[in-house]
Amino acid sequence: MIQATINQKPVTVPEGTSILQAARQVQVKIPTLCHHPDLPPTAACGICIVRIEGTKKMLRACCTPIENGMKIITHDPEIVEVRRTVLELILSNHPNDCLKCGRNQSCELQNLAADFGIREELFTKFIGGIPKDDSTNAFVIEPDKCIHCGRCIEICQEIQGVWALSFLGRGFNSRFAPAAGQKVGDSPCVVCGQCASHCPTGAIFEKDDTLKVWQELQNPDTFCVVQIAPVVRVAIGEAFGMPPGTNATGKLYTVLRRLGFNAVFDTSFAADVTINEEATEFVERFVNGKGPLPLITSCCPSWVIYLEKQVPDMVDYFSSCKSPQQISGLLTKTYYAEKMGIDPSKIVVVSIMPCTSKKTELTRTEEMFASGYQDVDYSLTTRELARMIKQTGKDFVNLPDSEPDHMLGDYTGAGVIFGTTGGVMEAALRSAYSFITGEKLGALEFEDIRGLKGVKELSVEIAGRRVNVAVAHGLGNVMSVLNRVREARAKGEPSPYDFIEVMACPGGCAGGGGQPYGVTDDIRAKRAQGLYQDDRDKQFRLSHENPYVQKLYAEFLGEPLSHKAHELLHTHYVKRMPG
Amino acid sequence: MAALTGNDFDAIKAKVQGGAKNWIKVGMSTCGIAAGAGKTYRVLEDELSKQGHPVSLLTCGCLGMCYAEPLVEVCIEGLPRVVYCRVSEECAREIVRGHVMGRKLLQDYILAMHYEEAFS
Amino acid sequence: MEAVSLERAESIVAKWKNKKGNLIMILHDVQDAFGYIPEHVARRISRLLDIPLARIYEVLTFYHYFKLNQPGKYKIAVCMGTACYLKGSPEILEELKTILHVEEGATTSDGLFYIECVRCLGCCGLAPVMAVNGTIYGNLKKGDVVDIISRYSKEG
Amino acid sequence: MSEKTVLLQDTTAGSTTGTSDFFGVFKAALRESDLADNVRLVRVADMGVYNQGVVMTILPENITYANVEAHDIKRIIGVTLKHGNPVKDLLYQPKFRQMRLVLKNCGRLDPGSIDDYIAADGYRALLKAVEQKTPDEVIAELKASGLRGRGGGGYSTGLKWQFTREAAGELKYVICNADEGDPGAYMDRSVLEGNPHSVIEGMLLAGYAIGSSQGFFYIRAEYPLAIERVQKALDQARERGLLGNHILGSDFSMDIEIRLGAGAFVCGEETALIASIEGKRGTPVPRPPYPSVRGLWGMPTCINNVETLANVAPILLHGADWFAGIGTQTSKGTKVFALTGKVRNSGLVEVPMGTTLREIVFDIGGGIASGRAFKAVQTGGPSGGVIPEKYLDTPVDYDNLQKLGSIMGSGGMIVMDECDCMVDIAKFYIKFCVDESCGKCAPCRIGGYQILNILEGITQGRGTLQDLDRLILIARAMKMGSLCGLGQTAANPVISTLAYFEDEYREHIVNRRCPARKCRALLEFNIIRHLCKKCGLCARACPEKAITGDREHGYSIDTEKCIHCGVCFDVCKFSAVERI
Repeated sequence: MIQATINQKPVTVPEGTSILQAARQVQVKIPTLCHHPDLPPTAACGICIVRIEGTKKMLRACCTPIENGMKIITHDPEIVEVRRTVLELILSNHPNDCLKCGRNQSCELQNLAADFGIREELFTKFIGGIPKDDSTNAFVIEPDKCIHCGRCIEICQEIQGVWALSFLGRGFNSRFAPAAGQKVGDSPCVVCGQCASHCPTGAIFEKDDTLKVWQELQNPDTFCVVQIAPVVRVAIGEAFGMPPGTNATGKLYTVLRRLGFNAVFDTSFAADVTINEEATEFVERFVNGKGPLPLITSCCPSWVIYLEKQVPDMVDYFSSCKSPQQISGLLTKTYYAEKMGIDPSKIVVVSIMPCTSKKTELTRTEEMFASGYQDVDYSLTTRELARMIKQTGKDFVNLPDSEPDHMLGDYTGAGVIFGTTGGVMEAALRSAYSFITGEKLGALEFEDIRGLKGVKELSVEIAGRRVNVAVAHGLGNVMSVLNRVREARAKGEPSPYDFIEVMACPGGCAGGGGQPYGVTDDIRAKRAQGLYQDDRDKQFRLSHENPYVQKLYAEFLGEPLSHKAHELLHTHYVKRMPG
Repeated sequence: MAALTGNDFDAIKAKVQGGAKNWIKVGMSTCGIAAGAGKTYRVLEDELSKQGHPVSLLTCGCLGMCYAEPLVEVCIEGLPRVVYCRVSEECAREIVRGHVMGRKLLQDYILAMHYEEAFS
Repeated sequence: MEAVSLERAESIVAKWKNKKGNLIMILHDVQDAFGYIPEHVARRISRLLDIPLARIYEVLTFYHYFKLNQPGKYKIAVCMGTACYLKGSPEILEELKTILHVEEGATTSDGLFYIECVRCLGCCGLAPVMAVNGTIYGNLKKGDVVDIISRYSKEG
Repeated sequence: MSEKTVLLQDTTAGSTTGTSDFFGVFKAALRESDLADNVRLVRVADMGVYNQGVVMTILPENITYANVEAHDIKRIIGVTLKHGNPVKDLLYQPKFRQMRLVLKNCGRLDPGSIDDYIAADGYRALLKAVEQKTPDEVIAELKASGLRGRGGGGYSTGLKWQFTREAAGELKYVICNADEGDPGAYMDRSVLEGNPHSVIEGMLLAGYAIGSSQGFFYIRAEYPLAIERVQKALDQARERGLLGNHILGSDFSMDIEIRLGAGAFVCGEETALIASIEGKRGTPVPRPPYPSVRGLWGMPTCINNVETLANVAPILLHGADWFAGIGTQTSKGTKVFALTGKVRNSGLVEVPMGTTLREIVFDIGGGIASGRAFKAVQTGGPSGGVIPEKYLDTPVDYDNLQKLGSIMGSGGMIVMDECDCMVDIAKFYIKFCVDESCGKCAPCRIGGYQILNILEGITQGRGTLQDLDRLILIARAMKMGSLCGLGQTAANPVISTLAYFEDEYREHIVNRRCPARKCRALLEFNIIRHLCKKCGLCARACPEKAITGDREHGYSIDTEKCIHCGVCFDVCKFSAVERI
């Protein structure tokens, strides 16, 4: 343990603790700008400076480990002046269009400017005039708003291992952009949106589709249907001051109805359908040898892009089953439309997703139009929905609960844990066990594949055979798993894993790129806990036990992997040559 | 080549020190070359072969007196060792003809620094 | 053309492949071979070394020595070291720009001359200096520039 | 009697012309004394003595006389040339001598010959170390010598080695930092080109001391000749078993390879240099951990500058006491400076620590070349500061320079005269730092750019007095808030010029005048009637047609139209255009 003093008050912290962290012990929150708890300190901004008592030299609190006997001063008039000057310098290189910025009121730079009472411009304004990049349909990059904190690059390169964004050039003219003059849409980008959710300012910001959705809602000729993804229910409350992990499912149904949606569905229902298909697919491959192992989950569209672009030799392992978002949209425009006698061409499906890449999934292949129409018309992030709610002035926290519309709205505990890392695997194993053994698992919860460890492994016995599974989240953790498979393949050995779940974002959808800002591991864990609680509270906790799913198969699809199911619920993947 | 051991050092020293008694060294570092030392070297080479005098023409690094490049150090038995500065083409020829052959020091080209090392 | 350059790039990479700290050395060799780092070569290096293209461009654009475009036949480097600056290299640069009608960091329309400013060629004793394809001209005066340039333009 | 040589120069005139008379007189006197055939009388180009009238050195006695008058010739002939005795009252005691440790063999050895180096006692220190000393003893010797890093930091080399030795790591690396980026400094280039083996020996000794088996030379790509010579030296050393396994028959094995820089000043910073070798952008990362603990590829790494390493072998050969006997209390040994700018003799000088700036600039450098007034000397390059005349008698060492607001730096020493504008100088250095800032951290990236903009304004006549406050504010933020040394010191040239030459800034701002007549936008041009030969050259050269008149009536400048480009001043052959 390290003993030191901060502002003359003693602190005792474990070795390696930064001054920034240690200062919390004495109730000091040193101002920061580039620092993000998810990332190693980049030490880029120079706001968090502190000094050692009695010396001239200043240190950055974010990246300096506190040492035994150190006497730290976190503020004196000179420190505050330097912080303010650095802030004013940063502001001199940042546009003033806060009012129409996507991050207005959620901007970390704006907050600092407010705290420091910046009232006038001390320095000449220099704005680069670098054009926007809106080459993906998920987010827009506005390089002029970049403050060079490096978070987006850190997350894109080190955490996600994607290397779409890079720091180019140097000095005052350095900028973040993809390599070789590419637009981000042509780069290795997987549109996971982690860059946007880690950006402290409005330099990377999801494309806002709320205006289009408002227009659809006021069009008397359309029948607007909404589906909410599992994890949205435990995160949206944060936008209204509720603690992370609070389950707001009932309020969401209510508010969506009050926004004007004609039917409110739950993507968790479609997740149950996905599990029926995917677990059956697994059984086919594992028991009957129809298809290669490992089976790899494919419900995360960023993960799909990543595998197609970066690891094309592995594409055949993918589950061909579509993601819940697409299944929900498809069933709305086929099954539901048929049953309700609604002209599917009039139906507009809007999904509320924790994710930016779901926007790109809408048109991923021609199979996303299997209903004869675009199966899902708009995909909004949790953040966009929160803004829509605020536009209506609805008192979200105090709304009454309500039920979803049936047929495509009722879900099981297995469906809802899709929203966190390990959830898909857990749900699939629950059903696969039943499919293989004809029995129901005694203990439904697989602790080994829960939690935030980057790669989680589990070996379970089903009908006398060991099933080895791996769960990875955060794309940067994937390659180690895939390499083990590759090595075994090269040696002609059986795959070390039979089933692999991958979610692109750290924490899975709980930490999705479209979720409320300010995510930390603590918040990811709380959102996951909210989902696990929902699971425990459910009457049905296995996807194939969902009565509405059973009804769907009985009335419409036949059985999992039936011809019709294949036609409607499955897709294919492309081996793209890496750039 | 066999690896050196401590015993070889003295032999090498003796061999080098017992080497040529008459030599000309041209400073051939970036600064010297920039000031024309390459040309100077070629002229010296050419003139020496014309005159047929057995003088070793050597190269060395920079003496540090960049303002006076190209620098040429001349050692001819019986004459003081001198450093000529700003050795132009003509001066180089004159070094061979006048100094080496004629055994006369050139007027107005000698650089005489008052530290011994440069001349030792 | 591309196939030839890729072949050459592959042999450069092969030479360095198993050495540590090879990326910048490979880029140097590529630039020595082609005069700049062509994009298709950068992509090939990325694949051969199994490092992201983004990493290569991060490096390429950070280090001023590397060029992304083919420079002119004659690379004129004007020294902007302190000694040269004090002794008038800004005027030498201005004169070059006037004579050649080209900005620094750019190549003349005939593809002959490329002007750049460099940090200290290491010949401060001869300040101000400039180098044309490595040949150094020292103790320059504004009037010397025309002569030097015309020597090269005659050769074409 | 034996032959004698008399070297002769009139050091006051600074040219050979003044000596011709004296030469004639002397020659005649020799003939009179019948010595014409025995005494070689030679006019020299440069004696390295300045403003001492006629100076002569008599060889082989190596007696030097200064301020020799015609009437002294008789005595010199009688006492010295005939009998080899000195004429005491004429003797010249050099005020100051260079002392060459690092440069000792530069310009003497053939850098392409390892035998030359060995003959000059090269690799003997290595031999002594591997045969007679433990690594700890080598480190102890270095620590006792008081050698401090010559790259600018001034950190104890021995301690650095000790920390690297003590750090845990299966591999350790030695890096020679030869990325000499300071514009106007080229000591390292000269050593690498002139005596590469001395640096290699230093690296091997470092490797032996810290327990490393792999070294890297990190050399600027802009130094092709240095690269070539180092490569050749490495090849020779490898061939002779001085690199590789069992060096000199011992258990010590080490190899060294070259890695090139690529045009980034910031890579002189240790962590940026490491990133660069690893194939990344050369952006500094926070320290600690220091490279001695976690450096190249995460391993303990010892990074020393070229000049530092060149000092190592002599220390081990001659002992710590010998080295510690040179220099001042806190700064031991010698320092090589690249003395350039407006000085008469620009070049490399090596002097013991503690030599005064005046001795370096005037006694060795010969003072200002043009005969103009000295204004300031700049040390430490872009991280340093200017030192005005009143501090010229300060003995140079790490601490004294810091007290004056400059730094030792790597050894650039630039002399400025009255024609150099201090605002312009500050602008030059800050421009350098703006170009070279890696762009990672905000105070340096934006602060430098803002300072440049403000200085640009001042030199263009758009400055305000508030700008001075802004400069101070930004400079402080950069110093305190930047991550690495480059940013922390980038504003030093601004701070020091403001400290010593604030009047000059104010003159630019308040009176829109540049006292050094450097800032063209602030100059007014005028044609002096009585000097004008009415040739019309200026009028033809003026790009704005601001000069009117004809060959009969003469010419005048329309100040409204004038854009202050100064072409008229440049082209006038009769100095008839004045700058006000």
